[in-house]
Amino acid sequence: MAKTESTLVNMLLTLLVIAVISGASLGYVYKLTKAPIEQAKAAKQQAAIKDVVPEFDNDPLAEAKTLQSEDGLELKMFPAKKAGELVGVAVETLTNNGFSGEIRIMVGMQPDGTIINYRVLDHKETPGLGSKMEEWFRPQAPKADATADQETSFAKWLYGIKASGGGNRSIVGMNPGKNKMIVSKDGGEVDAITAATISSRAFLDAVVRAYKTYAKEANLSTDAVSGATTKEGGKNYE
Amino acid sequence: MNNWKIFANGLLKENPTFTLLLGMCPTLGVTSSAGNGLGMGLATTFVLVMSNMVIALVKDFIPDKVRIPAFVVIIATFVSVVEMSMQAYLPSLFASLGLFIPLIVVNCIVLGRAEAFASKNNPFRSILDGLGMGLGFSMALTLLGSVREFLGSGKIFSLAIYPEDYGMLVFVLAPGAFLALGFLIAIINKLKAA
Amino acid sequence: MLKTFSIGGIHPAENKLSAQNPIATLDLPAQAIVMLAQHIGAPAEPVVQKGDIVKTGQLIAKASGFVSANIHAPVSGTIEKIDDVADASGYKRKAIFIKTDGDEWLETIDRTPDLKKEISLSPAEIIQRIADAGIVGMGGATFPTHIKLAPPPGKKCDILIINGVECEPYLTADHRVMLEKGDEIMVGIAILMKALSVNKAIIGIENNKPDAIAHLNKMAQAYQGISIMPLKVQYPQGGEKQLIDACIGRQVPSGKLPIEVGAVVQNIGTALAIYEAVQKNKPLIERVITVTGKSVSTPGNYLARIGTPMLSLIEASGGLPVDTGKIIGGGPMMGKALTSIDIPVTKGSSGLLIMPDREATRQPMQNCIRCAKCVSACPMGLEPYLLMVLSQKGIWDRAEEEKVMDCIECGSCSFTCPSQRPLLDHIRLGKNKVGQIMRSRTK
Amino acid sequence: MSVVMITIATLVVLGATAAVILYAAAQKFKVYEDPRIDQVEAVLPAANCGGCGFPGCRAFAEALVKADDISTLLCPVGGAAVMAQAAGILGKEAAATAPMVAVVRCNGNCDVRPKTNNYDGASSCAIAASLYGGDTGCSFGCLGLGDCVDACQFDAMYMDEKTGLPVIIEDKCVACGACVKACPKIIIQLRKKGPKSRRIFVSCVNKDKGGVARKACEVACIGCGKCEKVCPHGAITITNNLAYIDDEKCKLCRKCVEVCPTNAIHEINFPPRKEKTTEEKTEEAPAN
Amino acid sequence: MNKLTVSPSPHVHSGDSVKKNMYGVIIALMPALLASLWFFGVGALVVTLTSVAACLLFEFLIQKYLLNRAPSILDGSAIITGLLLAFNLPSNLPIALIIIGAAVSIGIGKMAFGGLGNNPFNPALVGRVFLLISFPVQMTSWPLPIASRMSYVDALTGATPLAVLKEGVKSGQSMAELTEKIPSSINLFLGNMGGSLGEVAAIALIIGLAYMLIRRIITWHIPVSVIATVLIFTGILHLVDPQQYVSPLFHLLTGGLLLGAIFMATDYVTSPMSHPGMIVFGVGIGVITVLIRVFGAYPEGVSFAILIMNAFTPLINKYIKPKAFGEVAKPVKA
Amino acid sequence: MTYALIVISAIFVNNVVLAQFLGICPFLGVSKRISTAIGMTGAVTFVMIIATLMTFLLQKLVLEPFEITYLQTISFILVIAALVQLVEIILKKISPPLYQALGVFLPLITTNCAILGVAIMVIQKNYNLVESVVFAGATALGFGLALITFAGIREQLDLVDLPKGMSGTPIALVVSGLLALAFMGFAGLV
Ligand SMILES: Cc1cc2nc3c(=O)[nH]c(=O)nc-3n(C[C@H](O)[C@H](O)[C@H](O)COP(=O)(O)O)c2cc1C
Ligand SMILES: Cc1cc2nc3c(=O)[nH]c(=O)nc-3n(C[C@H](O)[C@H](O)[C@H](O)COP(=O)(O)O)c2cc1C
Ligand SMILES: Cc1cc2nc3c(=O)[nH]c(=O)nc-3n(C[C@H](O)[C@H](O)[C@H](O)COP(=O)(O)O)c2cc1C
Ligand SMILES: Cc1cc2nc3c(=O)[nH]c(=O)nc-3n(C[C@H](O)[C@H](O)[C@H](O)CO)c2cc1C
Ligand code: SF4
Ligand code: SF4
Ligand code: SF4
Ligand code: SF4
Ligand code: FES
Repeated sequence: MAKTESTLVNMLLTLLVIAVISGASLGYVYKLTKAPIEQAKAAKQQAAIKDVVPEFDNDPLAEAKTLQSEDGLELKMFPAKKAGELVGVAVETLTNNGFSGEIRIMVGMQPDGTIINYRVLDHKETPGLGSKMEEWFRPQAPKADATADQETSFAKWLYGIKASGGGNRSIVGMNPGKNKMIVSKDGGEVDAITAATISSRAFLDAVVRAYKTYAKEANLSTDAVSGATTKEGGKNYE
Repeated sequence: MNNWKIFANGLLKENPTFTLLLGMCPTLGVTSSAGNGLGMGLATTFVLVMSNMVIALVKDFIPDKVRIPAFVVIIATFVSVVEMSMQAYLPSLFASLGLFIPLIVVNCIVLGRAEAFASKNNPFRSILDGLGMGLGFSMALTLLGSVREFLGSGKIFSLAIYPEDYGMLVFVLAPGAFLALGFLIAIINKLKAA
Repeated sequence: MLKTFSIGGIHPAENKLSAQNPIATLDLPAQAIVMLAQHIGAPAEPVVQKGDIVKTGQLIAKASGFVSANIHAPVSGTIEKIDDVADASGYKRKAIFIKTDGDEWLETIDRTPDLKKEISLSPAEIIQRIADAGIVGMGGATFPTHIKLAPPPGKKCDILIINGVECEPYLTADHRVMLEKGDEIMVGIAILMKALSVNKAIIGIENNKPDAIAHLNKMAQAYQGISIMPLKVQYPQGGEKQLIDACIGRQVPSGKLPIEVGAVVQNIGTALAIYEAVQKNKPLIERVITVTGKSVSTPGNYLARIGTPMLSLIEASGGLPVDTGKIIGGGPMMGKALTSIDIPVTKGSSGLLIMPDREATRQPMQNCIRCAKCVSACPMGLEPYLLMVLSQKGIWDRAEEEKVMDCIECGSCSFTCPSQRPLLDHIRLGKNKVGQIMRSRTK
Repeated sequence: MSVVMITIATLVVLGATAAVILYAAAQKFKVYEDPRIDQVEAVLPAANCGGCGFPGCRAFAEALVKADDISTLLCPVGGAAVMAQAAGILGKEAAATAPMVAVVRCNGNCDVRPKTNNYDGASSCAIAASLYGGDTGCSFGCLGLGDCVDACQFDAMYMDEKTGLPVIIEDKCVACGACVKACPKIIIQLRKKGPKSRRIFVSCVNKDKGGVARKACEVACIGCGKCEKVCPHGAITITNNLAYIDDEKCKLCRKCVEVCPTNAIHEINFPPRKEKTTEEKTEEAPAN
Repeated sequence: MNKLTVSPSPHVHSGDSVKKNMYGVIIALMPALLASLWFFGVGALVVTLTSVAACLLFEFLIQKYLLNRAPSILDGSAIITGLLLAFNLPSNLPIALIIIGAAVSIGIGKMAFGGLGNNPFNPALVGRVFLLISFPVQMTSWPLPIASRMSYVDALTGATPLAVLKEGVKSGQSMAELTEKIPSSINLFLGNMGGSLGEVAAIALIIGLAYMLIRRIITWHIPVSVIATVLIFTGILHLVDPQQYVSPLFHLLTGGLLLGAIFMATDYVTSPMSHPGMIVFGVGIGVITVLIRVFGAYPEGVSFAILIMNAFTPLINKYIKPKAFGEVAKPVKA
Repeated sequence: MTYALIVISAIFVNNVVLAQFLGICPFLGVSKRISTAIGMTGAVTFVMIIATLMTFLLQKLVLEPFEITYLQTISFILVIAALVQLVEIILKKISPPLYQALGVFLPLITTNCAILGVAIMVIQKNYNLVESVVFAGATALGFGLALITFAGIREQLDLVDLPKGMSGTPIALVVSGLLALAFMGFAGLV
């Protein structure tokens, strides 16, 4: 079959036809996927909320409230209620002090600010270092400690694996209003991730920011917290 | 060339990654784990097969001068389809592949095959070619991803082989990507020569 | 601090074994083999035929072309033949063979030993006399001197520099000439000054020849405008660009001749030859040559006729040592290794260096470790390591950009390289090739 | 407006604008480039060896397109087939070329050409040649340092360790001439490959007088003139004490081979001769 | 008569060799090695021996079995790589990691390019940075000097002065508070502080420098320009705000600055060829070192600075040429 | 955020090639000679700035108002492809020397994912117009920095004898890896 010649009209026509077909199919696919995409986004948020607060029967997404933190960042608060009573809040918080870029965390608190759990939503920290925060600040599964102890001294000599620092890693059960939630290096109560102090500081910064913002909203005391973030004397990351 | 050869060509002889060195960005960018590599590979395969097919179908209607723009639009359409579907149904994979999904558009393999093969062959052969090339690409990405994931964090497809603390972190990061691919190609060249 | 040139340089072991041995006059050879190509430029044309009888000093071959030089009979006798003979490179070249039959000189030559001081000829006559006498640079390059003394139009010479550096290890001929022929040299310099119409001349001498410096200093009192400049010992100070830089601080630009900065450089031996030619009418038929080497039993300096076989020089110094591994015409840095000793003395032969076996061969070459020692050593500010690879890989355009043509082939780079790389071997080839390319471009 | 409509509209507008602008620009800023250059380049072998005398295949393609008469141009790698293709594209006549092959015109191996000194410089024929005549008495012969082998891009040469001479692998040689250019002694020459790859040539380039040459090398051509006399086709000439066989005139009768007192004349790919004992046998009809 | 040897000129050689230079450097490294043995005892010994042995072994294996060349492990360069790799590691680094480092240094840093003379990056530093990025935990735990002489992997650890400083400044402590925590200058000079094996004793490193300068193994250009740049740059910062920026002397004596400037920036293979080029190279190292130390994530930046400037070396070589003869021809009297 | 931080981040810390893996094909492809690397850098800088500008406007003036951001990929690539071709056509005519220097790289640029990548990234990062352009320019310079140093190393490696199996792509990748390793030192600078 002869090829279509390269005249202006032919060229235009071809491109137009292709554009129309492609546009139509794209529009169609868009329509098809629009709902699932939004669902997927919502599901992520909802799952995170579910993870960090006690069981609830309301729709926290519908009751969400946008708050302004002291330093002007926008945080989202999702109240979790059971039978109309507030059983916890999930606060989507963030920090810009990470090793590389923003870190977003969903922090779940009891109404008094005691931390129930957290979930790291988004971060760009180094895999294997900063990324450990996804698990680090939770209570250790007992099994992990056991294997750590079994690490023979030969393996240690050969490879230098240290029993993963037990200590005070977990922030669950702490209350930023009462505990000094900064890394132990800076005089606080939380042990930083080994070799990732920057990420740890940033993480705690975000958690404390969530608390402070929520506390202001709920009129809780913020005395103990005051010093927590001011020590971040370095410089602003992105 | 018989059909099997068309298909196998992309898998081995003209493997886009190891011999043609096309599409290097995703190759290096998403292979921090085997799973990501495979996901990216399959996404690319889909685009390759579909665009090859469509281009082979319509090639005779397209005037020479607008060949490239027309191909690009066709490819971009399929990429957008992949993009949206993945976002809808595989959100976590989409999150880890990030920017590299829309960048399939400029992946030289896709346009390259459209130009070099689909615009000269019938749809069936073009599909086979796309499939061969795509799977070759997927294979390479999965292999590289496995090597990096294994060396870097002691896992393959997230299955722990040895404790993560023993891994060489650098292989998960940018320099490790280059180094791993460099030595992989050297080894493959050596095997081929032998 | 003593002066020296400003870039690079090395200090090889001096080994001036024969410095204290006075110049001895060598017996006439039974047969003189006079090469027709003893200078830079076109070979001379024979003006004699087989069977002719010639007197010492008689013209036997005439300069052919602009850059060329006359050649005279070094002995008296019969022309045996004009035939091919292997030169120092093993290539066959034409030579005139003279069967010696005594030493009967042309009558026009003044053979008295008296010093003749006053210069009666005009500059043009001086240059003509030098051309007639077949004088070429005795410092190694054997460039016909009369051409050098006639600066191209528009260029003006304002200073004459006499090269008494003798920076090559082992060689001592110039040193002895300065000690023994001081007066004649002074007059020779005065003649050169007149020919170039300059009123200043500097004799550059390295500080390892204090006796020569003292001796010439004393003599120079009597001459207007001639001064002695002691220089720090540093190879290749004798290179003319380096010497000009050391003596008067002017640097000859890349690709240019010394006259560009108003200087002309002549060797000590050349000054002596000029004295003899101009004042005594004696053509260039003999020269001083050092025979030396660590195993040579009596190293010495000899006044030998052109055409004398090298073998007789070696015999005069106690014969060829049993451990001879390499024989070099000239010094160890720039001299040429000989394929055999069956070759005659030429106008450019400044020395014969016999190296023992153990020093004759090079060590195996290794990878370049980029230590930059060759770069530091190069007196021209080049990058020898790079020039070598470029000419190895045949990248001639870059070699030209990297100024390969500036290399003076001093060998400092090869000398220093800890990896024993044959830098100059390759660079020289690069120079040849790039030179060819440049010439074909101007054509 | 529905999503689909907006989508289509946007794409159409974008596409149309782009197309119109590009078309207008293409018309306004037209630059002519001969499309045949690409076509010709496509048929060339892309070895970029420079054997054609141009700095690469593309340059050669340009030259072919430009030239009125391409019969003097040749890609030695692709040979006549490729030239015919190129000629087809361009509608010009290609030169009919006889296949050529490189030959080594020196046979002075270590046994017949004794060493007179030890070379100790950089391992390169070009460097040795610019230094001196060589490590044997023959200042014309092969220096054995392998510049030619290094120059051959087609692996068609190797140095024979026993003889110290280069050897050409006929089947691989594409007659690009790189080795000819590389040899500082001009020992290698491209010659007609000949029928059944048979050819005869003088394997020596020594111009010294007979005695001198003979002393330096047992198999040197001494310029005795016997071959010149015996050749019935006038293919042999002797200049500067050296015989040369013109491959245009040589009819491969092999008479010269037998008369050469130093065996300097070589025959290649001929069937082995029947007994070479009697005088008559040598007079036999040429094996052509 | 024997057959004469014929070669192009020159016919004499200085007698210098690769081996002489390399063993010269090894000798120059000895004072620093002794100092680190004194401060870190057993750990230093184990790390150094493992590193050197592993480097030699990998060089041998790769040359013999992968490149099919005659092994030349005794030319000294692999020993230097081993020593300098060890000098850049903490003295409690476990054996397996040292071996990985040596494999990377020799395998990727050097042999992948064909061995001595071909590599664009400093092999020891390639190994070191590879380890640092792969095993940040192990690579940043520093044994205390003297106190932990008799122990190896279980040594007592503490921070390096630079790390103390970086942490301190980040968490907003004043310079006065910090100076209390930092060893005194004289201790820094003698090397009584935490850190990598070879970077602790300034005095020992300077002795090595003097030795190499006297034997003309290296020239002054690179070490001097690196050190001067760091002094000037940090000096300016210190003058601008002494509370925020520590004194230049501190920068000079801590971390790997001297080790890097004297032994690693000077590596022939990976540094520029011309003297002006060497100075540009040195200044570049100085500037990048200070940038990383003061503004970057890492407390120490010498290794990275050298590697980064290694990358620029070919460009420096291409564009910064040695001063050519006749370039600045003095004006001639007309 | 100041522009200086954007610039330092894009050139050193988050270098497109060495940290983000964009534009690897031309990085490996046109890095054999320093001079071509410089030409390529010029071409990329030019196209990247203009392309980012155009796509930014397209995004803000068309895609977002009409809520059709899912057309981002397809419309951006159209704009970039057309732009590159336009530049090529015009350059060829009005300045043959510039075309010789830059134009020959233009076809390579269409399939250079750095261009599209940057166009998409400035949208993701929520930059304003000036920030976007600064970011595009700095990214191109970062590309140039990596490309030119890399070309320098490759030119030097051309003059040495590499092990057989390593020459070509493997060594190029190893050098890139080491370059990336060195550039990690800039981490945290911003
Ligand atoms: C490639 C690389 C990635 C890193 N990523 C992180 C990170 O994600 N988070 C972090 O806090 N530190 C990270 N660091 C380490 C920091 O540079 C810094 O050394 C550390 O955070 C502070 O040290 P410390 O925790 O041992 O006190 C990284 C280091 C490297 C070499
Ligand atoms: C080809 C050539 C041309 C020369 N032309 C002149 C000239 O015109 N005038 C002049 O004074 N010297 C001329 N010279 C001589 C050089 O300046 C110089 O004296 C000679 O090459 C020997 O110097 P050298 O031993 O330092 O190399 C020429 C030399 C050569 C090789
Ligand atoms: C490296 C080098 C070293 C030289 N050494 C000397 C030397 O020691 N003495 C000398 O007279 N000429 C030496 N020359 C030759 C001079 O450059 C120059 O040709 C000579 O002095 C000119 O004088 P002439 O023409 O009278 O020979 C040397 C040349 C070179 C290139
Ligand atoms: C002065 C000098 C410094 C050296 N520095 C180093 C170094 O820092 N790292 C290293 O691996 N090798 C070093 N070497 C050894 C050797 O040059 C190096 O391994 C090469 O880079 C290998 O090609 C040095 C050698 C010398 C002479
Ligand atoms: S021989 Fe040439 S390159 Fe070598 S040092 Fe002398 S002038 Fe420089
Ligand atoms: S002296 Fe030798 S090893 Fe050193 S840079 Fe020059 S060539 Fe290379
Ligand atoms: S042998 Fe000579 S002519 Fe033949 S292919 Fe090789 S280089 Fe070319
Ligand atoms: S034929 Fe020529 S190039 Fe080849 S080895 Fe002999 S001399 Fe060298
Ligand atoms: S895939 Fe990114 S430039 Fe080719």
